[in-house]
Amino acid sequence: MGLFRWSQSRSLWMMHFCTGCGAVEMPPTMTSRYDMERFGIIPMATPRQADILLITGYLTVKTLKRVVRSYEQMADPKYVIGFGSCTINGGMYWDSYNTVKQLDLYIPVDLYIAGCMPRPDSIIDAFVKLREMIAKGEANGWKRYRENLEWYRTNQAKVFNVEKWSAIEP
Amino acid sequence: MVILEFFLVLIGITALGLLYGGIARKWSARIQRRYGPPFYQNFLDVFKLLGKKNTKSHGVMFALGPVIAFTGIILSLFFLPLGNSRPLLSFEGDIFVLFYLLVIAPLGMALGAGEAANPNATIGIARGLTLMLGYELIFFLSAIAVMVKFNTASLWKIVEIQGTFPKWNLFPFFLSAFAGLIALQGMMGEKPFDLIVAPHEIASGPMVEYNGKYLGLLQLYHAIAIVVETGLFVNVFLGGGSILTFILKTFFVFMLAVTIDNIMPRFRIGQAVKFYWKYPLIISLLGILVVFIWR
Amino acid sequence: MAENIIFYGSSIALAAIGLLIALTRRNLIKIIIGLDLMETGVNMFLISIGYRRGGTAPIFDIPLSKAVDPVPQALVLTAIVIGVAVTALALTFAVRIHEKYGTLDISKLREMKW
Amino acid sequence: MVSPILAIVIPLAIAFLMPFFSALSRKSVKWVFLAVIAFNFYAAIMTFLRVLSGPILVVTAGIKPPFAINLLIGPLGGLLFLLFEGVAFLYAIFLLKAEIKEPVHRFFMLFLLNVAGATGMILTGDLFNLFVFLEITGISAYGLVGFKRDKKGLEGGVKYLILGSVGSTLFLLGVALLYSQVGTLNMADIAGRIWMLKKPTLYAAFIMFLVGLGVEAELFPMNAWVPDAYEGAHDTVTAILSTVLSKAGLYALIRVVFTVLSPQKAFLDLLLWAGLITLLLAELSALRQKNVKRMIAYSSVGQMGLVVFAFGMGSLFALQAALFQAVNHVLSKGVLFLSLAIMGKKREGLELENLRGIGRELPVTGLLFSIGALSLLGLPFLSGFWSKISLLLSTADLKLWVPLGLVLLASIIEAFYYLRTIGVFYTGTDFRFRETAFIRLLPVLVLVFVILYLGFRPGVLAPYLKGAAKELVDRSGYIGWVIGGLKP
Amino acid sequence: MTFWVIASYFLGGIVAYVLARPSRKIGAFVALLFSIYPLYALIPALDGGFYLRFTVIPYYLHLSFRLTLLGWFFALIAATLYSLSLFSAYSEKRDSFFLLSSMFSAGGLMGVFLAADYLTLFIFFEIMAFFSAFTFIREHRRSALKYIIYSLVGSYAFLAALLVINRSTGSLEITPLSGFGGSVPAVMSLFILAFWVKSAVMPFHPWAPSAYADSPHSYTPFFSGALSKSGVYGLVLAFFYIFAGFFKSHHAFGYIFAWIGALTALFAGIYALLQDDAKKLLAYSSISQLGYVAFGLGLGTSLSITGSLFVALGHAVFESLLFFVIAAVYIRTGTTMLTEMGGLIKKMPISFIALLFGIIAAAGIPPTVGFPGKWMLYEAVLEKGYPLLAGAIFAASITAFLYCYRLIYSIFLGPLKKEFRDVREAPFPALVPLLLLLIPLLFFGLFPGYVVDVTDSILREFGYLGVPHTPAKLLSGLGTFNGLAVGITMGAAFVIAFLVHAVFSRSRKVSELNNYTAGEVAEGVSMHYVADFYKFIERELHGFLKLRVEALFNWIAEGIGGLGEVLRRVYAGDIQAYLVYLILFLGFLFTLYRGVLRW
Repeated sequence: MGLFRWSQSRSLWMMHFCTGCGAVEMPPTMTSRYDMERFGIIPMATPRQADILLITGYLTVKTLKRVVRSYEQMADPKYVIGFGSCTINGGMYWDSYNTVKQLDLYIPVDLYIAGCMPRPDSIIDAFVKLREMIAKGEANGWKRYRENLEWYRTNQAKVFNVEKWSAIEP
Repeated sequence: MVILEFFLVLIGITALGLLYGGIARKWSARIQRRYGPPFYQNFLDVFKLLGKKNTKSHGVMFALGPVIAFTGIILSLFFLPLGNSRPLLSFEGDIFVLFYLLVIAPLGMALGAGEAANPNATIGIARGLTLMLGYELIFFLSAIAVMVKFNTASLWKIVEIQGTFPKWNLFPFFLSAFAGLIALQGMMGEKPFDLIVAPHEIASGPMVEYNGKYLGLLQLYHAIAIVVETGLFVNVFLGGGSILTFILKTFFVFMLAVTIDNIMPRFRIGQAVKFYWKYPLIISLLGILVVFIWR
Repeated sequence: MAENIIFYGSSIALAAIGLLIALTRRNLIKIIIGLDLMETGVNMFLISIGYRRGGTAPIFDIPLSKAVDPVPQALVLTAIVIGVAVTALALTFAVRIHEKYGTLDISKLREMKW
Repeated sequence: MVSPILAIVIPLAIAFLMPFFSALSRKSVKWVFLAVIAFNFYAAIMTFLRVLSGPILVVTAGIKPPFAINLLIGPLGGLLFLLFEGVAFLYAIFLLKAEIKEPVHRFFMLFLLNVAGATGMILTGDLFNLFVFLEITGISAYGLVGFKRDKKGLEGGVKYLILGSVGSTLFLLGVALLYSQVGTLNMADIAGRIWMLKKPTLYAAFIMFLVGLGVEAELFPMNAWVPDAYEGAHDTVTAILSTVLSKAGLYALIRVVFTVLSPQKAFLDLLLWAGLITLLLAELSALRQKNVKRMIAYSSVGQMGLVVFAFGMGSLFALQAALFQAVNHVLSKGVLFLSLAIMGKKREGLELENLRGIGRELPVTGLLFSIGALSLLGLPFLSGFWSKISLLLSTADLKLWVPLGLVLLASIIEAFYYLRTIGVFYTGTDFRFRETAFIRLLPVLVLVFVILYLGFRPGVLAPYLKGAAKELVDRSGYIGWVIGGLKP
Repeated sequence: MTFWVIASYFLGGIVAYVLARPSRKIGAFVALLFSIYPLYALIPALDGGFYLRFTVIPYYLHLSFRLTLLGWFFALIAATLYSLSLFSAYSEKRDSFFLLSSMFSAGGLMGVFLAADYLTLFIFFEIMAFFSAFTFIREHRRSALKYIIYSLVGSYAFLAALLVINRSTGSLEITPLSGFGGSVPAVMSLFILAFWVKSAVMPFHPWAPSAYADSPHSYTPFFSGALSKSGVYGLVLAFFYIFAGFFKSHHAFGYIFAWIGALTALFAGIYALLQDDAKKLLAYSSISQLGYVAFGLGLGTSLSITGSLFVALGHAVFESLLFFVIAAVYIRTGTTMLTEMGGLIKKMPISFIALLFGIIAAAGIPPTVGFPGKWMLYEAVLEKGYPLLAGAIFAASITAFLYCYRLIYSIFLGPLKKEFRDVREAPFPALVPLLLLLIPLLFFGLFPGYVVDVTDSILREFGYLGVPHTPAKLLSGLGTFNGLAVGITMGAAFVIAFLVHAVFSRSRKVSELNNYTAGEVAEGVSMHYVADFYKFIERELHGFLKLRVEALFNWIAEGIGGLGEVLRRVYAGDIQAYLVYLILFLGFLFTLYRGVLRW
C-alpha cells in the first residue's frame, strides 16, 4: 500500500476548474518559469482522470452544480484545492447574491491557498503541502465527503433552492 | 523456460516503455526550457492509477476494452523480434500477422470507449480510425519495399539479412524509411498527429471516461506500444543487433518522434489524412520505384 | 399481256387514287370511299388479268380458247361481296363513331396512343 | 372420323343461325356456342391424331386438286388446328361467365365466324380461299373489337378495319399477280410452277404478301393498329386476337413465303430483320407503358416479331424453335389476357397503379398471371424457356451474333417490365381475398398446366414441331401431297 | 443422390409453401427439415466426386450434374448457410411465398454448384436469380428489379458465351476449352460477366447494396454469404478450368483482374464507411470482401487461389454472421438504421458477442477465419512482387477496421435509446445461427490447415501445387502463419491482462448519464455520435465519391427507357399515320428490290 500512496503523492493529475480570475495564475505555474510538472502535476482534460480539483476563484451557484458533478465523477482518492480568498469566505464577493461564500460547505476542501490572487509560488507551495498531506494520509476530503454525503447534499440543495438534489441523476 | 523468457520480455518491455515515456517527458520539458518531472514519473502515474479506488465503469465492454487493448499489445510484442537475438514468436507469424495484431489494441480501446456513450470518446475514435487510413497505408508501403527487395515477409529474416550498422536498410531505402518515419509519427499519435487524444479539443478522446485502473492499463498498453511500434520500424529499417542495440535504436527513434512532437502544432483530421495521402504516399511510392529500379 | 397494259395501268392507278384518298382525307366516310376505290382498282386488275381481246363469255358451248379466263371473274365476284361486307361494317363504325365522338374527323380518334 | 372441313362449315353455319337460337332462348346462345367450339376442338383432336400417320387431303366438289379447292392438313396444320381450337375452347368456357354487351348472340356469332375463319386459314390449300378466310376472320375481328361500342372499342375497331382492309387488298393484289403468271390458285400448284414466274413478279408478289399479311401477323410498320385494337377490345377478344388471329396471319405469311414462293435468301433476310425490328420496337414501347393491357399488347407484338425473326432464319432447327415459340406465345398470352380480364373486373381501369395489390386480392389469378409472364420471359422449367433457348441456339448455329445480342437485349427489357408489373401486383398488404369464380379460372388453369407440363417435358412437343418444320422446309413434299399421291 | 440434393430444395419449397399457409412456423420448420437433407448428403460425399448425366427433360437439350470438389466446397457452405437462415426465418415468421422462393433459390444455387454442363449451369443460375429476387420483390420492387436486371444482363452474356462455345465446339459440357475457333478473350469476357455481376465485383456491383439492404433480413445472410459464391465459383471455373490455357498464357488479363478486385475491395470499403443503414454497410463490406476474392483469383498463383477460396469461406461465415445479427436485432428493434440504435449491448449481450466476433473476423484479425485468407493473399502478392496491389488491398483492409467499428458502435455501444429500454434478447431460433457460426469462425481461424486440405485437392484438380501446411500452420515461400500459436498467445495475453485488471480494486458501474460533459447532464440530448461518423473522410474524398459507376448504368437504363419513350411515339394513334407507314414500307421494299423489279 505504501507504494501506491507514495505514487499517489508524487503523481497528481489536476483538473483546474477555471472560474474566477485565479485561472490566469495557472499558465505561469505550468510553464517553464515555475514548471509544476516537476512535481508530477499535469493538467488533465477530464475529471475522470484527475486527482485534484482546483477551484480557481469564486463560484456562482450555477457553476457550483457543475463543480459538484465534476467532483463526483472523479475517482477516489481525490483532493480539492480552494484557490484564493473567494473560496474561503467569498472574498470580494462576500455580499454577492449569487456566489458561493464558503466552498467547504458543498465539497470537502483539502487545502486552501490564501491570497487574492495567490502567486504561482504559493500554488507550488500548496501542491507540496498536499503531497506531504497525502503521504501522511491526512488529505481525507474524499472520505469526508463519502461519510457526510447527506450533509453535503443538504447544503447543496439549500443553496440550489431545491428540495432534494443528486449530482448525476436529475 | 520459454514462458519465463516471455514473461521477462513482457515485464522488461513494459518497464522500458514506461521509462521511455518518462525520459520523453523530461526531454520535452528540456526543449521547453522546463525542469520536467523525474524520469520515473510514468511509473508513479501507473502505480497511482492502478491503486485508485472506486473506479467507475460503464459496462462490461468498457471494462474489457483496456484488457483487450493490453492483450493485443502483448500479443504484438511477442510476434516482434527483439533485434537479432530474440525472435520470440516471429517465426510463427510474419510481418502481415503483426500488422493485423497491432490493430487489436486500438480496436479494443475503441470498443471500450464506445460503450461509455461519451461523444468525445467516439469522435476521438473516429479520428483515430480515419488517421489509420493514412499512416497504416504509408507504413505498409514503406515496409513492403523492403519485403519485395528481400523477397520475404518474415520480420525475423529481414532483421537477419540486414546485419549490423553499415548495412542498415535505412540507407538503401532512405525514401521508404523517411515515409515510414512520418507514418510512425501518426502511429504513435505524436504531434502533428495527436488529434486522437487532443485534450484541448475533445478532452483526451477515447480516454475521456477512463479512470483508475482502466487508465492504468491503458498507460501500460501505451508504454508497450511505444516499444512495439518503434521496434517495428527499427527491425525493418535499422538492422539487427543485440537486444541492447535494439533498445538503443528504439530509444533514438522514439526520441526523434518526441522531438518532432515538441516542435509541431496539431493537424486537423482532414488535413492529417490528406497530408498522408499526399507527400508521404508519394515518397513511399518513390521508394518502391527505387526498389524496382534497383532490382 | 401487253395488250392489257392499259387496263393494268388504269386499275393500279385507281387503287393508288383510292389509297391517296384514304391518306389525305380526314373524313371517315371519304376514307371508306377511298378504300372502296382501292378495292375496285384491285378487282379491275383481277378482271383484266383474265381478259382477252376479243374473248367471249366463258360459257361451255364455245371453244374455251376463245373465252376469257373465268376464274378471275369468279374471284372478283367473291371479292366484291367481301368488299360490300367491309364497307357495310365500316359505315356502321362511322355511324357509331359519329354518335360517340360527334364527328367523323378521323384525326380526332386519338383516345389511345403511344 | 370427322372431316376437318366440318370444323369450318359448322361454325359458319351456326354463326348465321345465332339470331335464330337467340330468339328461341337467350340463354341457349352461350351453350350452342360452347357446343360448336367443343365440336371443333373434338374435330381438331381427331384430325391431329390422324395427321400423325400422314397428311390429310380434303377435296371439295369431288374434283381433284389443283382444279378445285382443297384442304390440306399436314403436321403444321394439324398442330395449329389443335392449338387454335383448344385455345378457342378455353375461351369459350371463359366466356360462359363473362359480361358481354348486348346483343350477346351477335357477339358469339362474330366469335364463331372468327374461329371459323382462322381455322379455314390454316386448313385451306387454295390461295384465294385463304384470302376469303382472311377477310372472314378480319371482318369478324373488326366487329369484335368494336363490339364494346364505347369510344376506345370503336376507335380500335376502325383503325384495325382501315389497316386490315388495305392489307387484305394488297394481299389480293399479290394473289392476282401470281395468278396472272401461273394461272392457278392452288398453293401446291403454284409452288410447283414457281419456275414459271418472272423474277420481278415473284418479288412484287412477295412484297404484296409481306405487307398484306404483315398487318395480321403484326409486323412492324403494319402493326400500328395492334396496341390500339387490343386495348380497346373486350378482354376475351383481345386474347383471341393475340393468340389465334395473329398466329393465323403468321401462318398465312409463312405458308406463302415458305411453300408458295420459294424461301429465297432475300425474303428470309427481310423477314428476319423485320421481325427483329418489330421485336425491339415493341419491347421498347412497352417499357414505359402504364396501361397493363397495352403493355401486354406491345409484348405480344414483340413476341410475334421474335417468331418471325426465327422463321426468317429458315433453318430446320430455327423453324422448330419458331413454332415452339409461337405455341408458347399462344399459351402465355392466353394466360395473361384472361387473368387480366379477371383482374379488370375488380378494379377500375387497367392502369398499373390501379392494379396495386391485386395479387393479394386474387391470389390464384395473380399467381397464374405471374407464371404466364415468367414463361414468356423464359424462366427455366416453364415452357417459354425451352423455346427461347432453342431459338437462341439456332441463332447461334447460323452465327447471327448481332441479332442474338439484340434478342437478348429485348428479353431483358421484357423481363423488366413484366417483373415490374408482377411486383406491383404484390405490393401492399391490406387487401381482402376475393377470388373469382372457378369456372373463369379453369381455362387459365388449364393453360398454366400446359405451360408447366411443357416446361418439364418439352420433348412431348418436339416430334410434332419437327414434322411441322419439315413440312415448311420440304416444299416438294408438300406439292407431292397435294398434286401427286395422296388419296383424298 | 446429387439429384436429390437439388430436388430436396424444390420439393421442400412446395411442401413448405403449402404447409406455411395454415401456420408459418410449421412451414419454416418443414423447410428446415428439407434443407438439412442436402447437408446430410453432402458432408460424406467428400471422398471422390462423381459424375451423373441424366435427361430430366426429354428434349434435345438435357441436364447433367456432377459433384466436383470445388462444387462440393461451395455447396456445403451454401447448404449450411441456408439451413441456418431458416432458423432466423422461423423467428421472423416469414410467409409461405418467402419459403417457396428462398427454397427455390437455394435449389438453384445447388444446381449451379453441381452442374456438369453450361446449360444446366445457366438454367439453375436463372432460377437462383429469379427466385432470390422474388423473396423481396413484393416489399422492395425497385431494388429487386435492379438486382434482377443486373443478373439478367450477366446471365444473358453468359448465355451468349455458352452459345458461342456450343457453336464452336459442339458440346455444352463443362470442360477446358480446346479447339475453340473464335476469339477467346471475347468469349471469356462474356462468360465471366455473369459471375462478375453475381459476385458484385466492381463495376457491376450497384445492385448489391440495395438488394442486400432490402432483402428479408433472415435471407440476406444466405444472399450475401452463399449466393454471391456462385459468382466466385464461376470465376474459379472460368479462370482455372475452362479458360485455363488462356488465363495462364495471358498474365496481363489476370493482372488487370487483380487490380479490379483490389480496387473493388478498397472502394467498396470506403463506401461502406459512409452508409447509415447497417445492411447497406454490410453489403458494401460484402462487396469489399469479394473484391479480395477476385483479387486473389486474378493473381492466379496457388497461394492466391487458396487465399481466395479461404476468403470466400471466411466471408460466408462472418458476413452471414453479421447479417444474422442484424436480423436478430431487427426482430427486436424494427430498424436497421445505425442512427436509430445504440447501447443494445445491455439488452442483447449474445448478439453483441456474435457481432463482436463477426467484426473481428471481418476486419481480418487473427485468429479468426477472416485472417488466413488475407494472409495468403498478401503472401501471394508479395511473391509476385506487386507492391502497389498489396498497398491497395491493405488500404482496403484498413477501411474494414473503420466500418466494422462503426457498425458495432452504432448498434451496441453508446447510450441506449429510450425506445429500446424494454428490448429483450432476440428469440432463441434467431440466436442459433449466431452461436453455430461462431464455431467455424474460430475453428478455421485456429486451424486453417483443415480448409487448406480441401483447397489443395481442388488446386490439384486444376493442376496447381498446394500450399504447404499443417493443421494450424500455413507456410508460404516468404513467411508463416500459425493460427494456433496466435490463438494460444492471445489466450495467455488475455489472461495476463485480465489478471492485471482483476487484481486491483473492483469498479463500480455508473449510469450512462454519469459522463464527462463538462459538468452538464446531457439529458434529452443524444450522446450518440453516429450520424456522419466519418464525415471528414467524406469531405476529403468528396470529388472521388461523386464518380459513381451506378450513374453510368442508370444513364444507360434511362437512355433505353427514353429511347422507348421516343420510339413509342411511332404508335401515334392516328390511323393515317399508320397508313403512311404502310405506304412507306411498301416504297422501301420497292426501292430495296429495285434491281430485281425492273420490268
